Amino acid sequence: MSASKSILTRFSGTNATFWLGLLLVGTITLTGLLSLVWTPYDLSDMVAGRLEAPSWQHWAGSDRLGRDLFTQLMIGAQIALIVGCSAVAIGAAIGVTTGILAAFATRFLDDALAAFFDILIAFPTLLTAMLVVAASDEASLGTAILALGIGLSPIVGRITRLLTKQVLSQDYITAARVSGSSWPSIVFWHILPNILPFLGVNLALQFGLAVMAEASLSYLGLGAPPPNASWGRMLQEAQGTVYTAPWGAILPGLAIFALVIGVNLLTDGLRDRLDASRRQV
Amino acid sequence: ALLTASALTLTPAAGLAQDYTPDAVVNIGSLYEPQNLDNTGGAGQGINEAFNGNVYEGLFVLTDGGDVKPKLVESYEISDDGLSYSFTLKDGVTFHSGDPLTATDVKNSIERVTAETSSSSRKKSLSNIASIETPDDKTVVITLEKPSISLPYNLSYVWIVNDAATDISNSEDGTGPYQLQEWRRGSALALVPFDGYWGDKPTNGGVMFQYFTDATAQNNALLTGAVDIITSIQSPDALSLFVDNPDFTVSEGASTTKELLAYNDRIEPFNDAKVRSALSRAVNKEKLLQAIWGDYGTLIGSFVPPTDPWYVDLNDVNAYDPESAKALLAEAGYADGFSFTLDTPDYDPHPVVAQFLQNELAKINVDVKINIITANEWYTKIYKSHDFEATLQEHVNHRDIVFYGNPDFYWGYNNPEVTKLISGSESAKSIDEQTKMLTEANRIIAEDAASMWLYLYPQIVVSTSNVSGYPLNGLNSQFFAADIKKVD
Amino acid sequence: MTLLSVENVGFSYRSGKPVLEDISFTVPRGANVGLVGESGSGKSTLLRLLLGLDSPQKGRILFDGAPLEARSSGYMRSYRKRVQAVFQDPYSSLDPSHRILRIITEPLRALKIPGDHRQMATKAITAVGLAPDSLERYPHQFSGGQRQRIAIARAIVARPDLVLADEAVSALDLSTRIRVVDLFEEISEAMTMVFVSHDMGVVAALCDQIVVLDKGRIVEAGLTNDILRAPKHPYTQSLLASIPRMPAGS
Amino acid sequence: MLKYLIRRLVILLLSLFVASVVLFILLRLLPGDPANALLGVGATPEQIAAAQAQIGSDQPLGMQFLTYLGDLIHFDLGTSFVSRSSVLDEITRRLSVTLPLALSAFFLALLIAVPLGVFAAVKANRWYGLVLSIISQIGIAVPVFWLGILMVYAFALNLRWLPSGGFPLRGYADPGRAIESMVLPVLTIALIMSASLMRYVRATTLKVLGSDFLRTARALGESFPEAFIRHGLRNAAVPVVSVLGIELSTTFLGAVVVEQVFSLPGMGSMLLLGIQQRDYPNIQGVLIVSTLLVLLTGFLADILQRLLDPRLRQEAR
Amino acid sequence: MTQDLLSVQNLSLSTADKGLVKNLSFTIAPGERFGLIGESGSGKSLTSLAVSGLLPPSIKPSGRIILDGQEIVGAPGKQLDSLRGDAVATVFQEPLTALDPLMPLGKQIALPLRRRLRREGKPSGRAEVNRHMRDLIDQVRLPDPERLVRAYPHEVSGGQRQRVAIAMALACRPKLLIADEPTTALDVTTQDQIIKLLTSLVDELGIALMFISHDLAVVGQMVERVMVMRNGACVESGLAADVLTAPKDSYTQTLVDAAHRFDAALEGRS
Ligand SMILES: Nc1ncnc2c1ncn2[C@@H]1O[C@H](COP(=O)(O)OP(=O)(O)OP(=O)(O)O)[C@@H](O)[C@H]1O
Ligand SMILES: Nc1ncnc2c1ncn2[C@@H]1O[C@H](COP(=O)(O)OP(=O)(O)OP(=O)(O)O)[C@@H](O)[C@H]1O
Ligand SMILES: [Mg+2]
Ligand SMILES: [Mg+2]
Ligand code: NI
Repeated sequence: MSASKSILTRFSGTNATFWLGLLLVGTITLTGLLSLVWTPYDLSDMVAGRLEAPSWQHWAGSDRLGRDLFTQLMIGAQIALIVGCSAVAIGAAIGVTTGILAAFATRFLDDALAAFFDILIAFPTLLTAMLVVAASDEASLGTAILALGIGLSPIVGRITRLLTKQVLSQDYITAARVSGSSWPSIVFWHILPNILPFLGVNLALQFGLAVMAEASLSYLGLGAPPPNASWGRMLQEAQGTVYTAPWGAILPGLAIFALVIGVNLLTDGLRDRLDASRRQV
Repeated sequence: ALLTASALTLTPAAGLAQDYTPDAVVNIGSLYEPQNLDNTGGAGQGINEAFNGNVYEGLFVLTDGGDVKPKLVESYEISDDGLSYSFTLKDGVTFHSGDPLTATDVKNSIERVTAETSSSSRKKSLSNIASIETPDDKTVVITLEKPSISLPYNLSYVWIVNDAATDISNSEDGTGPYQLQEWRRGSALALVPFDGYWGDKPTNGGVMFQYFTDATAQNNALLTGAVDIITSIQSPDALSLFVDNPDFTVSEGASTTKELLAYNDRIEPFNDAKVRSALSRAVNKEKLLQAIWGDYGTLIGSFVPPTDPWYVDLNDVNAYDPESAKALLAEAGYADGFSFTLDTPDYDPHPVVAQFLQNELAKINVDVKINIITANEWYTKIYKSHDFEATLQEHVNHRDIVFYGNPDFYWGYNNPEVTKLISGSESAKSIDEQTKMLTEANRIIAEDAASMWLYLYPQIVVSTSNVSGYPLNGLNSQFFAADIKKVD
Repeated sequence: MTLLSVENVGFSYRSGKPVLEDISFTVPRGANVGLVGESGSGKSTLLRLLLGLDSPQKGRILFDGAPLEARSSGYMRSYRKRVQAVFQDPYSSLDPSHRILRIITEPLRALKIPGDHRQMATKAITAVGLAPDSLERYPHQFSGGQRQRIAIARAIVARPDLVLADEAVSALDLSTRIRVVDLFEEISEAMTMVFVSHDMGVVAALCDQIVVLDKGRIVEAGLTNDILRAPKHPYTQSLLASIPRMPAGS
Repeated sequence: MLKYLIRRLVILLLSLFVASVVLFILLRLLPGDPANALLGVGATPEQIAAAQAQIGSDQPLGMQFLTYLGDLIHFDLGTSFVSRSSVLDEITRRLSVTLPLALSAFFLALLIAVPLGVFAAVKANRWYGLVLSIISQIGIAVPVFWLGILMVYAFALNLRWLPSGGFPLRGYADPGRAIESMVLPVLTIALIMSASLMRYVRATTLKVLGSDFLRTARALGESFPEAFIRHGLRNAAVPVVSVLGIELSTTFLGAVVVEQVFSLPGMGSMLLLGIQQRDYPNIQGVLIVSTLLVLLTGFLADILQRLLDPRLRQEAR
Repeated sequence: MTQDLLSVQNLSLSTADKGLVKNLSFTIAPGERFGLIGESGSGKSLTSLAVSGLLPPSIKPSGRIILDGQEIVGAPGKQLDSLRGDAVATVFQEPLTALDPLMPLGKQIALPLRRRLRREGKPSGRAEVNRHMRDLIDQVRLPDPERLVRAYPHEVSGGQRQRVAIAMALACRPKLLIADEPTTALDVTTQDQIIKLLTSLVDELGIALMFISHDLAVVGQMVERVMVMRNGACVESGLAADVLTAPKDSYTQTLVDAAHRFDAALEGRS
C-alpha cells in the first residue's frame, strides 16, 4: 500500500485526531516562538488598570499589577515548551542510557536496575520534583526542569529497557553480530533507530505529563519564581481573583489543557501511523 | 451540613426574647494554624489568635482598643525608682485542671518566656527582669534592672500557665474562659467554655478555629456558611463578594500590619541613607497599594501605624519623586544604578509586590533579582543569619518601632541617636515623655529611610450577619472570642 | 578435507537442563550438511555455538583445524570474515530502519573489508536474483521470499567459506520455498553450508549429508541417500514416515 | 506460589530499603541544618549545638544513617521539629483522611472507567464509542487542581450542595459531614483518574476483542456477550491490574494537590507544609509511608495478577 | 446428490478500500471433505470466517452463503449464534492463542459440550458433561485426562493443545467442521498424528470437513475435492486426485511441481 494513498484515505478517520493535535501543538509552538521576538507588551510593563477584562488593547485582560495577560500567556507557551522539552530531554538522557544498560546487563544487574526503576516510579514524578525543588537553594525554572526530568527518567528507563529487550530478541541483531558489528555500533545503528519511534511516542506522552506537573508545582508554589510567567503560576496568582476576574484563571487553564491534549492527540495519531507502517506487507 | 443555611435563617429571629443563642458554636476562619500549642516554642502567630485571652490569660490584657488593663492582677504597686513591681493576684482563679492560681505559677510562666530555650519573640523585652519573688501565694514581686514603662504591656502576652502542666506543646492548662476541646492538625481547633471560669461566662457555646492554607478556600467557606467570621481578609477581590451583601457584615478595624521592604542596612550600598532614600522615592506606593488592595489600606510613610501613640503622618518624607531619586543615587555614587537580590516570602502578596518593585526600580537602573523563599527559610536565612541584601516582610505587631532601636535586629539599622531614644523611652517617667521620645525616633527613621515602608494593610473582618461582638482590631494577633454572639 | 568439526559438545542455558549433549560431527569442505530434528531438539542452539555467539560448556569446535575461540575478539573478527549466517524469520532478520544497501554492506563495514562496497552489494543482490535498484529500498517493501534473498545476499557479500542457515526457508510459501532452495543450491556450489531445518524434504533436496538431532543428542548421521533409504534409528524412521507425500501420479 | 510470595516479599523489603536510602540522601541534600528549624528564631550557638546533639545531625553521616535505619525498623518516625508531636501519630491521623480519599477515588474511578472503557472498545467504530474516547482524552489533559476549582465553583458556591472544603474536627465521629466533605475531592480525583484508566481499559479490551481465543469461543457457538464475559473480561483484566499499582500511586499524587484545593488535613498537605517548614521528620515520614503504600499496592497488584494469570504463576517457579 | 450443506455463491469480501476475495463459488455436501489450498494471504482464512459469519467488522461480504439451509450474509447476530456450533465449528491454526490462556482446558471443552447437550435436550449436569468429556478426550487420544482437564493451555504441548481445540469443536457435533491450517504450527510427527485423527473422526461421525492448508501433500491426503486460491480468487477446483496429479492452471502446476521435487528428493532421486 502506498504511503500517500494511506494518508489520504485515513485523513477523515482516526487521523482527524492527528491533525487536530498538530493544529493545537503547532499554534502553541508558534506562539511560543513568536514570543521570543514579539509580544504585545513588555512582560513587566504595568500598562493597564487593575484586573481589566479582555479588550482590544488587552486580549486576555490584565492582572493585579496591570500587566498584559496575553503577553504572559505567550511567554507561558514558551516556558511550557521549554519545560516540557528540556524535562523530557533530561528524562530521556538518563532513562535511555540506564534502560539500554539494563537491557544489556547481566541478569543480576538487570533485575537490580529494573527494581530500581520500579522503586523510583513509586515516588511519583511530582513528589520527586517537590523534593528536588525543596532541596535546591533557590527555586528556579532550572531546578523545576531538572526535578521533572529526574522524575520522568525511571519511566523512560523502564520503557527503554523493555523496548531494547524486544529489539535484542530480533534476528537482525544476531545477524549484525554475525556480520561482525560491535555492541556499540549495534546500539547505535540498530537498537536506537528501532526503539526511537515507539520511545518517541512515549516521550511525547511524558511531555504532556511534564507540562502538567510543572503547572502543579507552580500551583503549589514550588515552581519557577516570577517573573517567569508559567501558566501554572498564572493560575495560582489568579486563584484569588476568580470571582472578580475569572478570565485570569480560565485562560491559562485552557492553555495547559490545549497543549496537553494537543500532544496526546498528536501522539495517538502518530502511533496509529506507526502501527500502520509496521503492519505493511 | 447541607448548609448551615446562614442566608436563610438570617432574618432576625423575630419575637425571640434573647438576641443570641447561648450555646451556638462560632466558626472562625483563619490562615494561621498554630504549629504547636506553646507560644514560647515557635508556634507562630496562630496560637496567639486562638489562645490569648481565650485559653490563657496574662496578668494584664491588651484590649482590642489598645489599652493595657489588669486581668489576673487585682492590684499592683510600683516602687518610686520604678524598679520594683508588686502584683496582687485575683482571688478565685482556677486553671482548667482545677488547680488554683498561685504566685509560683506566675513566676514560672514569666521564666518560661525568658528561658534560654524559649523562642518567644518577646523574650528580649522582658530581659531586664532581675528577679521574681513570691512572698506569698497571692503576691508576685518583679525587680527590674532598669525602669520599664511598658512592663504591664509586655506582661500582657505572658501566658499564665499552671506550673504542674507537662506537655505544653500539645495540651493546655490556662485560666481563660475557654478550654481546648480538640485540635485536628491541618483542619480545626475547637474551644469550649470552661465551667469554672472566674469571670463572666462566654456569650456563646464555644469557638472553632478552622484553618485554611489559602485565602480563596477561606472565602469559599465563609460564602457557603462553613465559617462565620474571617479575621482578616487578604485581598480586595474577595471583599467584593461580601460588600453590599446583606448576608454579611464587613467591618474595618485599626490595622497594625505593615508591608515593608527591609534592606540589610549593614552592607553596601544600603548602609548609605542616600541610596535608601533614593529607592524610597523611586517607588510609587500609591499605585502599589491600589494594585494590591484597590481602595483599601493606607500609606503611612513610616513604620508606625495610627494606633500607636507616637504616630505622625510621614508620607511627605521621601515621597514619590523618580527624578530626585535618580539625582540622589548619582550623588551616592550609583549613577549607573546597581543590582540586588530581593528575598521574597512565597506567599501572597510578597511575590506580586516584588514584581512591582522590580519594575519601578528598573526605571532608575536598579536591577532587582527576585528570590522566592519559604517562611521557614526567611527565619533561618534572614532573621537569624542576616544573610541577605533586601527582603519583603509584613510586620503585624503593635508598638514594634522598638526593633529600630536594636542594631542586632535582622535589618541591622544602627543609628545611635535612635537607639538612645528608644531605650530611653523605656525608662521614661511618664507616658507623655515616652510618646515624645518615640515620635522623635519615628521621624528620624523616616528621614533616614531605614527601610522602605510600602503600606499599612487594611484590617477587615467579615462575618455572616448573624454574629456580632467580635474584636475588630486584632492587635498582636489576638482574637477574644468570649463576647461573640451568634443567632442560630 | 574437514572445514568444521564438532567434538563432544555439550551445552545448557543458564540454570537449565542440558540442551545439547555429546554432539560430534564433521563438515567436509565444500559439502552441504543438513541438521534435522523436531522443534526444541537443539538445532538453533547448536548453530549459535557454531557462530560463536555462545561457547560450549563441554567439548570443542574446530574450524579449519583450529579451535573456535568465541571470547577472543581478534579471532572472531577473522572468523566472521569466513563464516556468515541466514536466519529463519524473513521479517525479523532485516533491520526495518535501514535501506537494503546498508543492510547488505553491514558485514563489509563491520569487518573493515576494503573495496567498493556498493559495487560488491550490487553484485550480491544480482546474484540472488533481485534488481540492483532494490538497494535503495526498505525491507518492508519486499515480500518474505525477497527478504530471504536479501538475507542471503548479506551472508554471501563478504565471500565467506561457510554459510550457516537456520530454518532459512521454513517460513516461505511452497512456490517461494522452491525458488530459495534453488538459490541456496546455486551458491552452495562455491562454499560449504550447514543447513538447519525440520523439513526433511528441503534438507533432502539440498544436502549431501544429514545429522538427525533428537532432544539434544545426535541419533543418526550420514549420507543423505543412505539415511533416506534405510534409516536405522527408530526416531528417524518415524520422522520419515510422518512426512506427507503427494498422491502418486504423473 | 508460596515461594514466589516469599521472593516477592523479599524484593518488597529490599525496595523499601533502597527507597529509604534514596530518601535519606535526598533529605540530607536539603539546605540548612535541621537544628535551625528546630529552634526557630534567636537561638545561640550553644543551643544549636545542643539541638544538633539531640537530633543527631552533628554525627557523621554513616552514624546518622544507622540510627535512621534502626528507628525505621522499629517504625519510629521521630518527632516533628515544628509541632513536637510524634510523626507516626500525625501520619496515622492524616492517613485517615488520605487513605479513604485515595481509595474511594480509586474504586470510583474503576467503577467509571471499566464499564465505559469496555463499552468504548466494543463500540469503537460507532460515534458514541468515539465520543467516549474524546471525553477520556479531555479528562487526561485537565489539570487536577483546575477541575477541583471548577468543582468548588459549581457544586459548593453556586449550587450549595456540598461544602467547599475542610474536614470536620471530629472526623468520622461526625460521619455525615465527613462524607460530605469527601464527596467533591473524591469526585475530582476519580474523574481525572478514570479518564486515563478508561483509555487503558479500552486499549486492552480492543486487544482482547481481536484475540484468537475469543474468536474460537464464538466459532463454537458462544454469543458475543457470553464469550466476552466468560473469556474477555478476565484476559483484559490482567494487563489492567498491572497498571493499577502505578495508577494508585498517581492517585496519592492527585491527593497532594487536591487536598490543597479542598483544604483537607491529609498526607499531601502535611508534606507540603513539611517542605515549607523544612520539617525533616515530617517530610521523611510522609515519603516513607507513601512509598511503602505504593510499593505495597504494587505488591498486591502483582499477586492479584498472578492469581488471575496461570502463565505468570508458572514463570515464577 | 442431496441438498448441499454449504453453498457459496459469488462471494466477494472487501474492506473500505480494497477487495480481498473475489467472486468465489463452491459447495460442500454433507459428510464431504473439501480442501482449500493457496499461498499465504490468498484469502483462505477470510473465506472460512465468512462461512461461519465471524468476519471482522471492517470487512464486508457480498454474494450468498447458504449453510444448512440458512443465509449467512446479512443474517442477524442471534441467528448466527445458534448456527455456529450447531451447523459449523472451526479449529484454528495457532493452538496457543486459540485457547483462552486463563481457563483450564477441561472447562474450555465443557463449555461447548454443555451447550450442545442443552441444544439436544439431553441432561447437562456436571456428571453428564464429565462423562462426555472423558469420551471426547479419549476420542482425540489425549493422554492423562486427569491432569489435562486441570491444566492450562501453556502447560501442555502444541500437539496436545491442538487436540483440545479439536475436541472442543467436536463437542459441538457440527455438521461442518472447518479446519484452518490446524497443523502448520506443529512438528511433522505431530502433524501426521493430527491428520490421521481428523480423518478418522470425521469419517466416524459423518461430519463434513473444510480443510484449509498451503501444503498440497497434506490436503491431498485428506480431502476429496479441492479448490486452489490465489490473490483472493479461485484458480482451479475439482477432485483432489485430478487437481494434484494433472493441474490445469499454471500456478497450480508450479505448486505441484515444487511439492514433487521435495518428494522426489526424499525418495533419494534428486
Ligand atoms: N535463551 C534460552 N534460554 C533458555 N533456554 C533456551 C533458550 N533458547 C532455547 N532454549 C531451550 O533450548 C532447547 C533447544 O532450543 P533450540 O531453539 O535450539 O531448538 P530448535 O531445534 O532450534 O527448535 P525449533 O525447531 O523450534 O527452532 C529448547 O528446549 C528451548 O526451550
Ligand atoms: N481484518 C482485516 N482487514 C483487512 N485486511 C485483512 C484482514 N484480515 C485479513 N486481511 C487481508 O486479507 C487477505 C487474505 O487473508 P487471509 O487471512 O484470508 O489469508 P490466508 O490465505 O488465510 O493466508 P495464510 O495462509 O497466511 O493464513 C490478506 O491480504 C490479508 O492481509
Ligand atoms: Mg530453531
Ligand atoms: Mg490463514
Ligand atoms: Ni508518575
